[in-house]
Amino acid sequence: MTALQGCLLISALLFAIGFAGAVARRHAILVLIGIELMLNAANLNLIAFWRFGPHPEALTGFIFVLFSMAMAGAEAAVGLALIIAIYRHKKTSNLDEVKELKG
Amino acid sequence: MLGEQIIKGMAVTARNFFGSYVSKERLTTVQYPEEHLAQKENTRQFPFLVYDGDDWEKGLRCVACQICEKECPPKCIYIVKSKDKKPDYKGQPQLYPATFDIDISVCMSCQICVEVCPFESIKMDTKFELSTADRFGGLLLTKDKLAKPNSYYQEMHPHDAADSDAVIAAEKAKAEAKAKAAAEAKVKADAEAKAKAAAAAAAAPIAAPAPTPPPAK
Amino acid sequence: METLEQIKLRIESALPLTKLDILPNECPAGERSLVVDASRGLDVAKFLRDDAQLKLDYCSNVTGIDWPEAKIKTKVKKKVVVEGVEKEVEETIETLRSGHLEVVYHLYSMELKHGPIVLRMRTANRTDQTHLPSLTPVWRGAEFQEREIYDLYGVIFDGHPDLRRILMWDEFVGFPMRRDYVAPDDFEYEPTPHDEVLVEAKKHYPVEVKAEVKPEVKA
Amino acid sequence: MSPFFVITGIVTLLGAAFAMSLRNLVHCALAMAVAFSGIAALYLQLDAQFVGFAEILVYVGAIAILIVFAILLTRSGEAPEKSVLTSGWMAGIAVSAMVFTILGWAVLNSSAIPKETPPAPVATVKNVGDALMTKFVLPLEIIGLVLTAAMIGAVIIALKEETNNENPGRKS
Amino acid sequence: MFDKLDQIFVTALHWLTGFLPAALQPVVSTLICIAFVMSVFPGVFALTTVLERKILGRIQNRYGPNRVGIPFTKIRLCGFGQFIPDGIKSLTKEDIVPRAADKVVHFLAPVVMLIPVLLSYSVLPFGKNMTITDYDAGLLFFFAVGGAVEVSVFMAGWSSRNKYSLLGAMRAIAQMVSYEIPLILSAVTVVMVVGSLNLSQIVAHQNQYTYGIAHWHVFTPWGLVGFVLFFIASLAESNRTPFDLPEAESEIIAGYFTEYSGFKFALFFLGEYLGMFAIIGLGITLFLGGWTSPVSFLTWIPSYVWFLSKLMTIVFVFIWIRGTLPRLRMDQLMNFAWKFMLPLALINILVAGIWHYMAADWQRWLVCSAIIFGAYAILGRGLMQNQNFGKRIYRYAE
Amino acid sequence: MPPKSFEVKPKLDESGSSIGELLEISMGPHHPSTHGVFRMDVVLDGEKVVKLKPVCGYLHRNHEKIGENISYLASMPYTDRLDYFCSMTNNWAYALTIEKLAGLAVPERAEYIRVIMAELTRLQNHTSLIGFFVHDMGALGTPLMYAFREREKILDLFEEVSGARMMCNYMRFGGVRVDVNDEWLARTKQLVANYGRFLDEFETFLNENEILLARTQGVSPLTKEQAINASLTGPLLRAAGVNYDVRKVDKYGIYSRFDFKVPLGEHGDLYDRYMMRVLEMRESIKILNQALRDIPGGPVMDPKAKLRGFRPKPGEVYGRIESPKGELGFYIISDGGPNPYRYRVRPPSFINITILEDMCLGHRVADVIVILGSVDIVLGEVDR
Repeated sequence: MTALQGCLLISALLFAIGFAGAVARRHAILVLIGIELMLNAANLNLIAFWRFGPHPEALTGFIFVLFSMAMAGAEAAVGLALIIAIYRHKKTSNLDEVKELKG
Repeated sequence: MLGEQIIKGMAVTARNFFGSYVSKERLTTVQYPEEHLAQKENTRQFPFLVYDGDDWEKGLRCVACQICEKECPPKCIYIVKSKDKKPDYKGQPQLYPATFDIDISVCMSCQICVEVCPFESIKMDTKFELSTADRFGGLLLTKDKLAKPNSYYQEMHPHDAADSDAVIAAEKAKAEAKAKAAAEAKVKADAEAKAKAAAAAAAAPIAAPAPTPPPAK
Repeated sequence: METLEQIKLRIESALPLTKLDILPNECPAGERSLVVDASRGLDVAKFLRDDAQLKLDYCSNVTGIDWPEAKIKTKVKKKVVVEGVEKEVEETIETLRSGHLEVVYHLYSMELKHGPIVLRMRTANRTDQTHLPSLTPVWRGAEFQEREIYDLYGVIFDGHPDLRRILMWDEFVGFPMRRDYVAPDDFEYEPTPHDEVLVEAKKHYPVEVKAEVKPEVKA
Repeated sequence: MSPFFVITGIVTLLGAAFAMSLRNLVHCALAMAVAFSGIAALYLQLDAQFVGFAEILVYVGAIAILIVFAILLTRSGEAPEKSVLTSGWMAGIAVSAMVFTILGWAVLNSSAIPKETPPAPVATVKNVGDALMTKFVLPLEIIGLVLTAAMIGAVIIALKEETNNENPGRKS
Repeated sequence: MFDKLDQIFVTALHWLTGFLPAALQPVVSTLICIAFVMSVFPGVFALTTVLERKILGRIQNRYGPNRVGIPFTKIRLCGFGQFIPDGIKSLTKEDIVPRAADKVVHFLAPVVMLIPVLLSYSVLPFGKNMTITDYDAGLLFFFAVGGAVEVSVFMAGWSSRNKYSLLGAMRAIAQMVSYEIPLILSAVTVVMVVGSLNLSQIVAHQNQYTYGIAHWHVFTPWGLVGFVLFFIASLAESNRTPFDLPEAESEIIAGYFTEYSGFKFALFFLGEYLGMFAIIGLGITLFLGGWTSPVSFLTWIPSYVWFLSKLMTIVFVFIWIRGTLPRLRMDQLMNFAWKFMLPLALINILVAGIWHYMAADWQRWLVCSAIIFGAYAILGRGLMQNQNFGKRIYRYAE
Repeated sequence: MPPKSFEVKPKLDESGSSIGELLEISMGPHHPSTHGVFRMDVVLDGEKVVKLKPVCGYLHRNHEKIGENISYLASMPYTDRLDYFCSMTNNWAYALTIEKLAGLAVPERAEYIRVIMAELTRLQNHTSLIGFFVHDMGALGTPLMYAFREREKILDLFEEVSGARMMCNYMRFGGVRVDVNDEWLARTKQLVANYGRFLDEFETFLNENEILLARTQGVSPLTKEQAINASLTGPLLRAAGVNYDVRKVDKYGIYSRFDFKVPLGEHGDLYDRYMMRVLEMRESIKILNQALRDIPGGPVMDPKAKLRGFRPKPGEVYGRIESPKGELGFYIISDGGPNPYRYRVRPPSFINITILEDMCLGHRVADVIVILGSVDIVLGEVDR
């Protein structure tokens, strides 16, 4: 098994864990954490392919990861803000209880 | 301008920082076990009993009148009167305290006992290093621990002691004169006027700081 | 400032049906007080605060006093004709004073800088009718002091916003400032050698307490 | 593949697994921080220093804190009494297991995977900066815009509706 | 001769590792460096605890610790032995963990605090050629690991299950996150001018002399403002007065370490102080020329002496401030960070840019100083006048 | 009636659901800065106070009951322990009340000594209060230490005269216990002369410090009406702008002879309360200078007064003075016996915290401590 394959396997497992958590857990914040984990899995993929790819000097994967992190930050901020807003309104952050888009 | 006054404040603390190295006025700390503050004459800590002469048991001025026991705000004085009587400095037979205890874990050093005592027998000590490992027994001062000679009192509170000695000397002189007069009156009925004059002369305040001699007998 | 009699008259004219008494005071300072019927207390208080000549806007001190039932001996001089001669004889009359709790308000005016007017209210008895109107709505400063009186004397102030014990703990039973209050027998053991405390404490410690060092009595 | 790499990978995966399976949310968040640190360590081993540091700065320093804050603000710090799983959790896990199987199979059997490891690339800060300012300047600007928008949006969403109870002092 | 003294540690390290096979050399070298950091800085910490108490004492017109010296002798060393009994005391004290506490997290929190703090020392240049790992992105590394401290603060506050701890942790996190922004922004000016995130290069950039005076960044308008901002932000980052709200003892007992005692408390204490040294070290590196000497004729003094003396000077100023100022309130703290420091830091970045592109003569001094002074005056006045703070005049009644 | 147990109801909006997340914390009785064993049940919304209930009584020893069970004289040392910062003024208030009750006159010299002692007490109380106040704001003891350094000098003077630094037990019905000598007066003059310099330094240090301004100005403002209605007294009242100083109103003792002014605040906020103390200290120095200049010779005790077997005639009296913390009053009912029938203390600290909740509502938890500090309470007096 090459290093790239190792990275990809780790990344795949990380993605699966994140996905399982995001789907199976009730709490909104945990869903967010799951999504973050999936994003990180993707980032790991990008870095691995950048490192072991044919043109690492182009820095494409590298820069892409930076952008992806920025997006993840934005996503987390907005997502958590939403969770807090919903909590204020409904006094819960369990997704089972937050089904309607109506206040 | 923002920050100006903060800088000023920091200048003040800097002045104090350096000042503490040069000025005694600023660094007022006394390094306690090695150095002591000068003892102030009026300082009061806990009461003690004054005695005259060398033998504390004989010379104790206290007559167990129990006024201090009654007036003591926290009720820390405990007195048991004696059964028999003992002559006091005036030569009159008086009761004396069979037990005189002060619980200084209760005492609040208010000096009321001193003020109400008509016999100049209870005074305030200035000793303050009284810590003990025995919380109950060690802080209960019995008669023998309380008794201090008059010379000790004079050393501690020279001014007060002088006053108190003067009072005692005056009373003693008065009493002696009275006794003398009475004795003479028995013998010589006609020397009444003379005796009175003597008594008046003796009753004048004698400012003698020297300790009064213990009553003979 | 007006005299107490004038104030009394003005209150009686402004608030009819109000019973007021003036309590004499023999001490040199002679601060006499106004005894107000409990039912009219609040109205009188409002009057005193709002009246333009008095403006007693400042309630300095609120005190409770316990007057247990007591026989009061008063000496009265009487002229008696004894054997044809008129003689002045002192006679002691015993009256039975019914027990009550009393609340005293010392009122000042901050604006006009005069005072004090002493206002008293009495409860009907000391056991079950210990209600008095609270003057906290008139003077906020009475809030804690009335709570204290409730705590220590057991006067219940109707209309008080927050009548709880303040100095004693909530579970405490009894009113310690009443004159017939007996301190509970719960002394802690502490070998202070001469106190009755020790005697009391020993009852609560069945285990043999070590013999204290009894000072030897020196003859 | 060095043993160190394997260990880091295992730590990362364990962190992630705990983050998704612990009952107490704060523990989950802390486990997540561990997972992110592990990923940062993986980046370092893949010669991506800058990204590794950025990962710690962004994920551990910012997002983990943000999540923790959200947990405190929504009072979710205590482990819930009820079940923490959704009704369809079994299906979810099955799907994710399937995803992993397929991905793993693809990774292990792909022919596109280059067999030889190229020499370590140079990704100095200077290079990254140059790349960001030249080739990727447009995405960078857009990211900046997006971040600003997200920040403003988050603030507006989470802003407390001002109730009119702003009167210090009791009405007396 | 002086050069040799300057390089004595570097030479010693090379000499020591020279005996080993080449494969082991980097590992051993790293271990020695770790041992160096782990021994020197806790030593400085021990010294500082005594020094702080002595200085505070003198500021408050007291002696401060002045008794403990060498045991069984009369030698008192002015009380500088105080840290030994303090240390023994904290090591032997009972370690109390609240029953309701989350035991694992409660235990881990001080450890998690110490690790990033110690890590951050790995990029600081303590002297000439004395950087442990000369990362290309050293500054980024420093800020990245610094961010992890917040996690430990949260862990401590949350796991104690104490409301004061929780309040303290919330305050600490809010404060650290807010002040990290001016901290980084004020460092950005240096990065802009130097053109590198590498701390050694930043020092090297300042190691030039004109008329015998070093090119320290603090000697420029933007550098001065940057330094002041960095200084204030580092006060806040290390939770020092007047920004010691997270552990404001008069308000919330001891903040997030209310429930810590004994060794764990000592670890927190150590972590706080090491964090403070690290951030001061960074400030020195960025603005005060790192290990360089301020004037060219003093360059013979070994570089690490310069570094350490600068460090201790700033620590002294920290203590001095601690002995002087009252504490800010939470909302004022935030106002100060967001309404004063952040705008000023942004303006400072602009000024640094202007400085960089203007010709090197008196005009750029004038322009830059004017912009900064104006911004400072306006922002400062805005901060005070929005809330109507100011002097008052009182009337008297006869 | 069973006591209502203390319960904190969460703030509710119209629909009945609670607004925000409330955190109830119990500040005290072992909180580092509640100035003793005092407790506040504080409900916080974030850091904002939405409810605050003071809880006191931890130091309760039923001072009044003790006073009713011991003789008039024996209560004097107990008054020291009311407000243990200002035992001299406590003594004076009690002595004044009993003098009113028994009709005793006080010799001229004793009156001057009393004024000197009271003003020195005011100086040391206000100095240390300012120290505590800034310490509560987090100034780590520096102002406090300066304050205590100066306070010690005054306490030294007290010790020299009365024998104790804090529990002076100095005044008696109809005078003072011991006379002061000329050397003491000279040293007091010296101290008063130096005090102004100390105050100058202190004021440069703090008065306009930006952080102090930010922490105090506009915090916890009180209106005149609120202050009067809540029976606030002392600097707290004058900070709200009410011109009421018992020294001026009652002119007890010989205060009518001195030329001094009463500083008045305008906003009633923390800064005004702080400044009231500073300015009052300046006025106290003025009074002290006049008193030390004018002090006559003569006896210090009323010859009619007696120590043993003091039994005033039946009657009741309320006497009050302006203690550093506010109006300190004693209300005594005598039934002719050796012990008072009713012995009541009007403690300024206790009554001044009546509207502590109103002062704190809407402010931050950090302000609560400072507000409590500005009220200047001493638990010995609050709980009695």
